[in-house]
Amino acid sequence: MQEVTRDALLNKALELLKNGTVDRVLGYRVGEFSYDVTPAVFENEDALKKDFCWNSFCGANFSKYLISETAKTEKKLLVFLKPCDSYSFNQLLTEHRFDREKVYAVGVPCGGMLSGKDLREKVESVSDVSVNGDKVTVKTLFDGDLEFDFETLLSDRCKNCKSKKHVAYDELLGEDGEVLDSHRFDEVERLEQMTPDERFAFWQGELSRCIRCNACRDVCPACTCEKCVFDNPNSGVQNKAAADSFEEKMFHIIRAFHVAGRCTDCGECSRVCPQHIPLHLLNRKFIKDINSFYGDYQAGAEVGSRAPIVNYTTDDPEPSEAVERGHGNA
Amino acid sequence: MKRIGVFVCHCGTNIAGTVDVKAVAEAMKHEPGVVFSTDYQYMCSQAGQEMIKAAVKEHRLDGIVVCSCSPRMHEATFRKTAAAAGLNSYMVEIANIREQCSWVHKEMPIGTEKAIILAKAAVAKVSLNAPLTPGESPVTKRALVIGGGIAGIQTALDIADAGFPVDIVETKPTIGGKMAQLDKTFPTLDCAACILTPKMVDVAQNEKIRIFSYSEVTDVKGFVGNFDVTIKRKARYVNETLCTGCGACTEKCPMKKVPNEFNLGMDNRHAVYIPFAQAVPKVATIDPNHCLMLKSGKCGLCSKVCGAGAIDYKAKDEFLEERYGAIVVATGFNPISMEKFDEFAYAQSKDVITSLELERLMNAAGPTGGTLLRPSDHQHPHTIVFVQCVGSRCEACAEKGKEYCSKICCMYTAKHAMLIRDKYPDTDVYVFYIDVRTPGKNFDEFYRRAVEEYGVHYIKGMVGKVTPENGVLKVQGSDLIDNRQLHIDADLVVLAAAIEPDKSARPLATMLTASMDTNDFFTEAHPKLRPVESPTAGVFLSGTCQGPKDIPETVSQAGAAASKVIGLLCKDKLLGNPCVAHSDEMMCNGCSTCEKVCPYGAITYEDKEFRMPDRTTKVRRVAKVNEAVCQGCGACTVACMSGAMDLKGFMNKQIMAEVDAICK
Amino acid sequence: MSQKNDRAKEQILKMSGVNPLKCMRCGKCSGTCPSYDEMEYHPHQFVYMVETGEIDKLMQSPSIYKCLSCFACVDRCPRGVEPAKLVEAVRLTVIRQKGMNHMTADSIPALLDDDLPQQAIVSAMRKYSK
Amino acid sequence: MKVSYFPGCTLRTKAKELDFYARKCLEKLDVEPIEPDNWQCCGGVFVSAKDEIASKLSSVRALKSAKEAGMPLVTVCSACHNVIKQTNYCMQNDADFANKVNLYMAQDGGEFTPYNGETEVLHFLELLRDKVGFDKVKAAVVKPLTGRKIAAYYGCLLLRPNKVMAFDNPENPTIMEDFIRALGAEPVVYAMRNECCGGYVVTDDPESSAKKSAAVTENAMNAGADTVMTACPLCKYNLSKNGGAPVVYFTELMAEAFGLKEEQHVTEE
Amino acid sequence: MQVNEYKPLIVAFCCNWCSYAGADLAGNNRLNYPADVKIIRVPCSCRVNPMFILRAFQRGADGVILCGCHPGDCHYTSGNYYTRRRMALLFSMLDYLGIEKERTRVEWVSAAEGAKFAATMNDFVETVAALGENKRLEDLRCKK
Repeated sequence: MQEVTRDALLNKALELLKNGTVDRVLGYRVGEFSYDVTPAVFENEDALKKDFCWNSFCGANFSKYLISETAKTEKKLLVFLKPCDSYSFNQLLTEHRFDREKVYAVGVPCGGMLSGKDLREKVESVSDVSVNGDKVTVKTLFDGDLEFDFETLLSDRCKNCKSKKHVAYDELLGEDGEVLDSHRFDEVERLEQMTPDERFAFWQGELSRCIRCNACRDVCPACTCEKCVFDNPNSGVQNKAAADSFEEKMFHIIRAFHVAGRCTDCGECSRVCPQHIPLHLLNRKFIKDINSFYGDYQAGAEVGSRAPIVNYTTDDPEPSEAVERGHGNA
Repeated sequence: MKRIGVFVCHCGTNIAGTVDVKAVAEAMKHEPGVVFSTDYQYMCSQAGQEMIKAAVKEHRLDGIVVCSCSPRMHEATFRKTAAAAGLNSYMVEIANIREQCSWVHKEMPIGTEKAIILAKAAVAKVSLNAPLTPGESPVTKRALVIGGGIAGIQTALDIADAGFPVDIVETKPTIGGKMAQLDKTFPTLDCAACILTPKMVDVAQNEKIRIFSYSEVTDVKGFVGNFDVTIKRKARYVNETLCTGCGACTEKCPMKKVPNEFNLGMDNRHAVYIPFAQAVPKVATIDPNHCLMLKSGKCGLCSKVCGAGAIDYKAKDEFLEERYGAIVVATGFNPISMEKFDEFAYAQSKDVITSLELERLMNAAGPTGGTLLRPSDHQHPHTIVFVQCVGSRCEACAEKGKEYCSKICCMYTAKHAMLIRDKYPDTDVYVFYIDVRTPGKNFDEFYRRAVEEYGVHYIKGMVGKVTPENGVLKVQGSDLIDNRQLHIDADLVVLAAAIEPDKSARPLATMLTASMDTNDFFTEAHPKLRPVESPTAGVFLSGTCQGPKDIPETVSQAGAAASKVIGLLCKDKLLGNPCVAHSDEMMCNGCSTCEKVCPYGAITYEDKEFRMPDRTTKVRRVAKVNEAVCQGCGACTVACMSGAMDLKGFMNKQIMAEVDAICK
Repeated sequence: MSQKNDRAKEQILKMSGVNPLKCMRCGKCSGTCPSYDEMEYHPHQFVYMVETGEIDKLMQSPSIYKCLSCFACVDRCPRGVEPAKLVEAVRLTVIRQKGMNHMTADSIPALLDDDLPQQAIVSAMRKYSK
Repeated sequence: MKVSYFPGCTLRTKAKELDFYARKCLEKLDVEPIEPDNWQCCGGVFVSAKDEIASKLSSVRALKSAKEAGMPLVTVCSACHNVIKQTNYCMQNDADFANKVNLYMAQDGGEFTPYNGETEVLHFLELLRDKVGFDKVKAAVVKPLTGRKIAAYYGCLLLRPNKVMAFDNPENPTIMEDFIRALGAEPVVYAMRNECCGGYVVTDDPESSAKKSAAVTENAMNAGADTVMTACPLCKYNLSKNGGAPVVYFTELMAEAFGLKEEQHVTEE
Repeated sequence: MQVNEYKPLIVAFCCNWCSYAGADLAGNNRLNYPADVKIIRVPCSCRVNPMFILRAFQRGADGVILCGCHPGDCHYTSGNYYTRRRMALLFSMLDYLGIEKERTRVEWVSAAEGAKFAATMNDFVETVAALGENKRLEDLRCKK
């Protein structure tokens, strides 16, 4: 369900390169298969024409790359932002993590992205994928062509898309959308309704699968520390491997806490988790609590906003009442 | 590995009664790093301290744990002992085994067990202690007072009296503030000008004091002891040093219809003017909004008549940069706008006035020369209604009005009522009140005199509507005691408007990183114990910028602020608290999160060049803590997700070690 | 103190959404009320009497039909107490009882003059009957 | 511009001229009023009790139909405006109330979407001030009411409760005065312009309302007015009965200034 | 009556200016509370990093309590307001993970409230003791 085609993006990139607006392009490059998409920086027209890709598997959030890419050189970088990326983009600007002057951002509408990972798990030996309207045709090596509804392959995070509206761009391709009234907190609420024992069992089941590969951390656009506390011997919490049932809880709680008020809910953590741990449910819990205790706040909605966790009012709820309210009955 | 000594105090039987001190000392010997452990009757005694000093020398100790009473009692003592023994005084930790152990537990085994754990925690912490040195900073021996009302005047005079130079910055062309506009003062009824103007003259004549009138502070940098302040001297188009204040320019000025701010617009002044006769500095100012010469280039009369040649139509705003050791905020108050309270018909009738306007109407130097005449027709009013609490004590969420009590209205209204009845006994005076609040020396007596001797009618109730009709103000209000609605035909209605901080206070607070409450009053460092200091070191509060106050209170606070300033300026160097935050720039993300939670504005950012392993350089934004400003709360350390920000003396590692020791 | 009617009080507070404890007894509601002279109990008394639970007296008083619902007391109250909403709640408590309509459809024709607008009749039925 | 236009019961009976001239003037100002199908009476007065649901449904239906048409809801009569705007405020701010109302309305049958106060409610004067602009009104004047001294009577319904109505400064409003100026007349400001005329109490205690109305008109006349202008049929009734001042609707004055009055007259049916 | 042998381990973080002084006052007034409570002094409640709390649980604490100045009375003016937000969020998260919410607490104890300090500690110890040992958050590896 691409609203804007690859050619439109490519032409825009070529045009901006040609007229000197940008010197480099951050985009997606297709891998061995069309659903195997990786981020890449293109330095010239030829490289772009050859490898530039834009399809329904370009879900990865690129904003984090801006930190390292803009630090490398004075050259101006073109980046394409989906609505969800634009929130992370703003959040990084709020935290002074890259130089806005060095980036030219083009907003691209997004109709939801597919998950290559899910696809591979659903269908064996996929050789190619094509999307036509709301149908997806999957070519396989052995089972011939299979057809799916776009919705069924839609990646989990896109099913609960919070916004089709770009909050940052220099230029927009196509039409901008609206902030959506999503049901993203439904799952959190379901957990809140459980008994503590059920919740514990649920999380124990989920988190015990963690292999501490750090993929969630490495992909997270909010986890951009120069050095992570978990890698720092002076922090007192350095650890590498999951050694027992609590270690990874500590990791995930602290990670969620560190991104609380900064997490834009882009869902990358869960997307990349090889163990399918619904990590976004931790982040969403903080987002939901922040909204209900301190008023609605969307990280990245505007540059320079002050996150509720570094703010206060004199009549905030006490931690004891907050826990009660956190049960979804507020 | 550290060489730690542990000293367990008996405190007579205070500790030894419930804690087996020998067992504690013995147990500590086996802790990693402990090379010496002993117990003694009174560690804090001379002999006890000598014992510690000797042990430091003998066992080459570089860390000390004293198991004794609360650190709030004797931490300072043992730090001095350590210093005397040649150790850094911050290499001492106290295990509180008295207040938090022996005194609250009854059984010896339990007390002993807990004492051992507390001692272990202290050992764990001290083994990670690093020597700390308090930072030093010089003190610029000059103070800035922002605001030239009675608060600022008093503060400046007191500081100057102690021998320190002081600058006063005042936005108006003259100092004097609100008090200069008042007629008489309660509860003594002496004339405001008679007690204020001599002080203004003192300021003008004091060699230590410079007055920057018609000026404002536009930027503040630096910190306690060394504030760099930019002062904008607005162009007044009259050379201050040449002007003699003769007033010839004013007499000749053809622009006579400029509303006179000093009389709250109830009469007019000229475009070139001296606000009032006793103005300090007594120099003229040209109002560029009304001066014909400045607006159209045609006129120039004042320049022609000025014998001193002081008129300068080409004057420009000037910016001055000055350094100060301390800053006193004395920005004062204003009555709130009556715009949202027009049920009292303030906008509809000239005869509905605020109390401050009444002050001018009763003042001999006011628009009526001190005869009470109502503004609409200059007739003598025979029935006057005072309405209390207009805009004070409103619901917090109300868009109009203020939640607080303005404090001064009850008393000045009693004063007004009394003065009017005294001078014009044929006048009926009604005061509608909610409560009469008179907590001050001779205040209630004063109010009672208004009722008993002067026959002022005090009505418990509130006015709900004022209707001007045919030259009469029809006042409708309630009398709650008599349970009836009153209808009074009044000639003059006086509203006790709530007071609010001057509008200049909010941007100033931002410049000073001084905190304010929701009403824009400056917050004090401690509401009871440090009422004249702002939480920002080196910034002090004087007068109504901190909360509603009357004149005696303002003057005493002004003096208190001055004494705090003098105390600071007396020092040659400031010793900081060494337990301050510190950012590891290698790990800092430059994300500004710590800056947002710092209550003191102690954190700034700079772009710093780093050499990378591959020999390239990279510029990164990193946090920098100003140690002279940081108070060591640690809010930033938790806000910092990378752990770059840590607190000396309470490092993450140290606290974690304590946790581990306790939970082991 | 006369008899307290705590149940009615609770009902009235809930219905009106008013918190009488916010009142600082300034009397501005009664100072501004245009129907003061027609009332037996005045706006400030409504606030006070609801708080003390003296609901029955209020319910029996013709005062509840004298309020114009002009909301002057509501807007001018410095504490946001909203006395008119209490008067309304007491009135509703009365007319919602069986047979307690203050005005009935039968009595309308007598009121009609040529110019009386519809609106007056509709409003009156709303205010005076269930 | 198209707006959803709620006339209300009285504008169909005793206050036809208020409605008639309103429509005439809108024509001249390029605003097309669209009457919602099957609108019902707003109830005449807002009942502030939180548990009063049924009597507010008609207002919500009108609001909902305006939302579905994607237009602001414009009222002419002050009473309708007050009732509908207050109801809308409850729909926006009282979740419990909104929920109950939506449950009721779901029983109306047909496809149901909940209503949560999305519609913008405008009084005719607000429409002129905020959407059309008084400058455009002024431009449409062909017979300025020069020399007339008109006292605007706001009453209570347009202004209070201010938290909800947010119509103008409730103690010192200017919208009607600005309107009068736009028509070329001189506005007369007087203190009683925002006090109650006695309202519906005229049905129960005519003496009481007579007192209130007389105080208002007297204050206006003493301030030098030759005409009192109002937006409310009940105010007009009360004020006309008690005091010597001629009381006219604001739409009638506007029609006069627009030169529309002589041409057509409202006919009594 | 059955003797409860189980002794919970409680870590209490107390701010230097109010709660630590409140604890001292409890001592001065000889107000008893169980020795299971071990106090760690911090300059301000806002110095307490969620990592400290998790670490305590990880190493075998059964309950963690934070004490600071009453909101509005913070020595550093706003520190405890940040504490309040951070702990509200952290505690809600722990509860969300199924950890008994009774094991964590924030109390505001002023320097004058020695009695409150003792009462709070008595109550907290009793509450945690009733829950029994902290199995859910304990790190067995570190316990051996």
